[in-house]
Amino acid sequence: MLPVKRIEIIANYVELGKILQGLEKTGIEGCTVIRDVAGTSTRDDGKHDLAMTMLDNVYIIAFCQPEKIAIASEVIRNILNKYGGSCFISDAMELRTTKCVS
Amino acid sequence: MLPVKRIEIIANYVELGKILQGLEKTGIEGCTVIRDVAGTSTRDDGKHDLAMTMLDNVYIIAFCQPEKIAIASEVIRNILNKYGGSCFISDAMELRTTKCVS
Amino acid sequence: MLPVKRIEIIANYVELGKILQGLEKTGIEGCTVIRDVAGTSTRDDGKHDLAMTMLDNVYIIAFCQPEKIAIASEVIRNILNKYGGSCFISDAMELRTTKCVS
Amino acid sequence: MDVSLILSNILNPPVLAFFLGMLAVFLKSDLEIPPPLPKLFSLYLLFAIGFKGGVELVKSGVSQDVVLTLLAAVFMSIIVPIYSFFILRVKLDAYNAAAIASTYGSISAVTFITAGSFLTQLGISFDGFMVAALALMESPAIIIGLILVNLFAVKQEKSEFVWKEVLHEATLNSSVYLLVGSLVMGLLTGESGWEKLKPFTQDMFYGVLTFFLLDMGLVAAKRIKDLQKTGLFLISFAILIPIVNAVIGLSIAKFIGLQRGDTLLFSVLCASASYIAVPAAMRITVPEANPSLYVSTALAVTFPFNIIIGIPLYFYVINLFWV
Amino acid sequence: MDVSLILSNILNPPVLAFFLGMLAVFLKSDLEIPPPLPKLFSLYLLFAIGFKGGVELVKSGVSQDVVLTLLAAVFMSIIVPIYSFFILRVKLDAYNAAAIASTYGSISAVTFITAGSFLTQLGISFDGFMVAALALMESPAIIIGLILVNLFAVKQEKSEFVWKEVLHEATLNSSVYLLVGSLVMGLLTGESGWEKLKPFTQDMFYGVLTFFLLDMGLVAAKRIKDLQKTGLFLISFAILIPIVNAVIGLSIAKFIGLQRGDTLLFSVLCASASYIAVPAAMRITVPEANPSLYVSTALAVTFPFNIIIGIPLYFYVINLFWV
Amino acid sequence: MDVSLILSNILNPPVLAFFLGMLAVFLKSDLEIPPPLPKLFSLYLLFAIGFKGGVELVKSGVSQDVVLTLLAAVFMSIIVPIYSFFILRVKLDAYNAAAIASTYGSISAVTFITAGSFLTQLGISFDGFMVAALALMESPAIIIGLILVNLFAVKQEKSEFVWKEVLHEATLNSSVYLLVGSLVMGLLTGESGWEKLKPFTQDMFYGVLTFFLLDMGLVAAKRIKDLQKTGLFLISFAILIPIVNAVIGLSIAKFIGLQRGDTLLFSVLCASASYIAVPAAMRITVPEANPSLYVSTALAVTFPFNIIIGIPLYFYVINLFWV
Ligand SMILES: Nc1ncnc2c1ncn2[C@@H]1O[C@H](COP(=O)(O)O)[C@@H](O)[C@H]1O
Ligand SMILES: Nc1ncnc2c1ncn2[C@@H]1O[C@H](COP(=O)(O)O)[C@@H](O)[C@H]1O
Ligand SMILES: Nc1ncnc2c1ncn2[C@@H]1O[C@H](COP(=O)(O)O)[C@@H](O)[C@H]1O
Ligand code: NA
Ligand code: NA
Ligand code: NA
Repeated sequence: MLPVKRIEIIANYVELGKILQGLEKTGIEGCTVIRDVAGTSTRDDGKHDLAMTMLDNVYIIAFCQPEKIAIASEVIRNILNKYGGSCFISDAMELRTTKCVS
Repeated sequence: MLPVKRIEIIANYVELGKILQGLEKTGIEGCTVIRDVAGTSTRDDGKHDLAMTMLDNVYIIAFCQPEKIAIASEVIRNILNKYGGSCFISDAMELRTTKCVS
Repeated sequence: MLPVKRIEIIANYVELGKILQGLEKTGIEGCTVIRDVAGTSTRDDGKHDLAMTMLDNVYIIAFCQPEKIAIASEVIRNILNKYGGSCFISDAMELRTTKCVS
Repeated sequence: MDVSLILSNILNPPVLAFFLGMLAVFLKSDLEIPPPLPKLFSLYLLFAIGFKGGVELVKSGVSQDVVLTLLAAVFMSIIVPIYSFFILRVKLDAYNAAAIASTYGSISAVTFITAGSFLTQLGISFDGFMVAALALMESPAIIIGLILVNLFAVKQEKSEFVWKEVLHEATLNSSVYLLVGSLVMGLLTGESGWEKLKPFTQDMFYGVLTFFLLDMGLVAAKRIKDLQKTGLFLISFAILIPIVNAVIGLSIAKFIGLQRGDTLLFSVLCASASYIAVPAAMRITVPEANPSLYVSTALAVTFPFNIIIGIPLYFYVINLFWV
Repeated sequence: MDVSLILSNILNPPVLAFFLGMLAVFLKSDLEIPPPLPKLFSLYLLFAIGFKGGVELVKSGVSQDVVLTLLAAVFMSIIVPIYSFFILRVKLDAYNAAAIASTYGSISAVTFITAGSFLTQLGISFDGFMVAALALMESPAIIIGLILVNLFAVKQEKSEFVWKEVLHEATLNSSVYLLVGSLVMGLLTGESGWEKLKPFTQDMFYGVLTFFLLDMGLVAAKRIKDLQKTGLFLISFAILIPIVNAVIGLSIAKFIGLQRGDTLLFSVLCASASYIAVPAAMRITVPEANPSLYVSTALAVTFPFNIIIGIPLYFYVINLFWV
Repeated sequence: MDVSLILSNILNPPVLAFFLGMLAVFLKSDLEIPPPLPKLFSLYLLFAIGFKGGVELVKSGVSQDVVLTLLAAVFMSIIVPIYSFFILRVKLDAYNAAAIASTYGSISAVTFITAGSFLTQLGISFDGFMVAALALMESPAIIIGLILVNLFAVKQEKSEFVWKEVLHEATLNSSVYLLVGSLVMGLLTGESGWEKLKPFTQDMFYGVLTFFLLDMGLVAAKRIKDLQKTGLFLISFAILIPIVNAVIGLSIAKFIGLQRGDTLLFSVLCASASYIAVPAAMRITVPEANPSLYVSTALAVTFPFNIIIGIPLYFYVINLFWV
């Protein structure tokens, strides 16, 4: 088993494309996208986001090698600072199968 | 990057309102809700829950400051003890953007 | 609060049945399934998976006792080696309610 | 009993679709109606029958028949859970007995709708106010269930809070709300609204019902495995009590002088059990009860029984009475 | 003003469904149209009106009326955000003023569709080219909003990149794209395509609109709480500016000689505000603006106002003019 | 070749919607049909053609034509993957060759349906039993694929387990199951069931097909990028083999004396390639094969080719033969 980092990003649907591009640019090629998640946030406007079924959020999960975190954070921070959204990073282990993140 | 706690709650759709209220009461204002998740559980009745498309579960993820965990656990435990559902807590780091959980 | 392991598996929808059976065989009875997640992967074919709405992935989350990880990894690895898909393992704490994973 | 009645019920696209769904599970086919589409279908069906009921109510007006039927409806949904409770207490604890009793006191809208399409096929008419009876019969059983628990089970918690919550759930859950709401919409817009919505609410109805019953077949079949734990007592209860309720129902209908079509619908309301609204409420009212008992019996036994055998059976008995 | 006009607007299944949705939120019922179904309904409605517009345009041909109407449409969607901006600057900063101004310069397709069904109910015809006007009026306001921000707000970032992105969003967002695409499909297939799609795009239309407005009622009511933070100034703006825009719109329509039905639709286009396309674009154009201001005013004030009072009101005024 | 045939195929709402979907991807519009709606549409289309086929089969009865057609269908779905395999082995390894061969031996229901709507537009009839041929042609190619792998590739695993699983997948996957199930429903309910479901399964058909092809356009266009890795050999194969298969198909149809409409459908069945059922089975049968090869060729080359050029082309050739 191999240590990896889990990057979780929650952002508005309209930013999905930009975030996926950002991840790819930093060499993070695997990721999973959950659509139509609802949410509330501490930001002023998000308090009733559950109401906006038309502009739902997406939840993006990407596992990557720990070395890539530094540069990935930079790229993601730039995108989220501009358009809003949250990002959290944590530790995990990858179960090695025939194909792995590294 | 700032250490935070990830709270994951899986519960029946009918309890969503109560859980969101509970979280808000303890000062946890940001959270993300994934609807229509299916599940099995060790409890007697849950074994074939995948069959019940009408009473699907929700998956709630909230990242919060570590200090809030103690009181939040209390509140969530009370709700889940009464209505069922599971809650798991783990560590994560928040990527600081213009708006953060703390 | 009790230490548990979080197992996250992302695989194609057609393998869901086999993975659930595999988990059950190793004594992991609780799990949550999120359907219709999209994804890209480093494997050749997955690059444009976002396009294949008909063969979407599932995201399976199971929290289990740490002792079960060894045997569970074995079983999951066998399935994923054959059919593809990724698996990640991390640490969490369970909030003890009336019913718990152990 | 007349086999041709059962056949004419079964050789019906919606009922055949129900079989097709069950068979898919038994053969382990991966057929599924992906969520949230079953929810959409059920919203559609509730809206369509509510709206049609409202439109017809505005045409017929509120006669004595209407008032008597609604009173009978409330009466049955109060009395059924009470006697069911005492029957169930023979083998079960108070929590589970109360939960199952509530389930059988309430109704299943899909069973009602299938009975309606059975009548349509035979060319027998029924009245719009039966939809009002349907709406009225969903909730009282939930409240009776709560009373039963408070009377016969030892509860430590303060029940005031629960009362408020259960009352809210009983009267404002989405299916009651949509049914009543669309009935009122039908009342307000009448014939002119009907004309415009007809291609949607009337012409699509049969097809959507077919797809919905396909999904119900899948769901019911998956629940059948749960019946192992349920035991023979509950399975017999789940087949016999609908017949008992239907017979009481049709006697009352005969007594208050309903026409044949309405009588079948009233019997079916009495005979059917809820597998959505009540289970949701019971998780709040009696978390001590085991959902696999009350959901599985209603969904995997009573629902298929009514859909396949119950409806033609009750109608056969009605025809005996009416001659 | 004629009360019967308001009533004949309200006693309409779609508008009643809007009320039903709002009421569900106020009564805390758990009614919901689960995602992504509202998206499907909105795709359907856009496709249906686009296709019908195209088919009718091919029948009528491109007359002088068409050209004048389209010019007027572009003119209004440029001029409305400009004067709105200066009105809003009285109380708001440049970012928020620009975002709200754009919102009101653009249009709400559902308001347009509801006005169309209001006309159909009264038996008043309107032309296919109004759909082209609808499509044309979505985007210019977004571009004007970007210009306003660049002129009147201090932005540190290089705006070239934003320009490209905003232009793309403005012209190729899914609702403009589908509307224009289905209009072209209508143009190309004409009467023969219409015959085949009619049961789907025409007969279902009213029912889907009813369900969609049910969802809009839920969404609008949930947004109403946001209005506390919005302040009286913005709420008054959200009611008064549509009236102003509608009156300007109908004057122009009178001037270029449109018929009554088209005039109502044109006024409604001017009066309505966007709550989907523009908010999505504004998150890119002016991330500094607070979305709860521009979404809530458009969705929780202006949209219900237009649906319930605005449409019959504008029509009443038009009738005064036309006599 | 007659250009008007191609035009009358293209100027058809479903085919235009396919273009609209592809164009949306090329222009980077954010148009999408959110999941799980495409799944609903495909369930609907399968149900509708299966049910209609069953109803018509009960009217026509099982003649010699029917038996011969079904035999020819099975024959083609066995023979096509075998000769395709040897052609593909020229450039590819045994795993990928077997997977792609299976893909082309099986069929695409949507291509069949589009051909049906092409015939309807031209006013040419076809028979209900063609749907039975469609159902029969889905699975054999999967089994042939498994045999080819076992004969020509070195597999270390015990294949017994795989055999059982692949047979299950081949015969009970949801599309075959629903198609056969609805065909049987049509057989059992006949004309009376048809009357009731007609507004749903017939009148909506064209509209749902239009929306489904809109989504297929999006999906196919997104796959086009994959073709870079695919190489010229496979792309040529994906265009030429359908033509070869269609010609063999129409010769057989001529030989057994089918009428014109049925001949086109039979050719299209032979010419089309599966992009759902077979890829799902191939992940189990030959995990060693690269899905981007067999999915992309079937979806991004052969499917659009058949929809746009293939159908009118085959029909043109048929008309030459039939004169
Ligand atoms: N603390 C949090 N925990 C979980 N999800 C969050 C949290 N904060 C924000 N979110 C999600 O991120 C979305 C965007 O938040 P924001 O960028 O603050 O508007 C919200 O709608 C939530 O779905
Ligand atoms: N160990 C677990 N890991 C992941 N999900 C679980 C686990 N246990 C329960 N769940 C989820 O929680 C839901 C409710 O469980 P319960 O409260 O036990 O009925 C189940 O349907 C599952 O979706
Ligand atoms: N590094 C990763 N992080 C998150 N999800 C991944 C990752 N790699 C693969 N996935 C998901 O797993 C699916 C199957 O991947 P694969 O088995 O590589 O074809 C992909 O479509 C993604 O949804
Ligand atoms: Na009952
Ligand atoms: Na406007
Ligand atoms: Na073929």
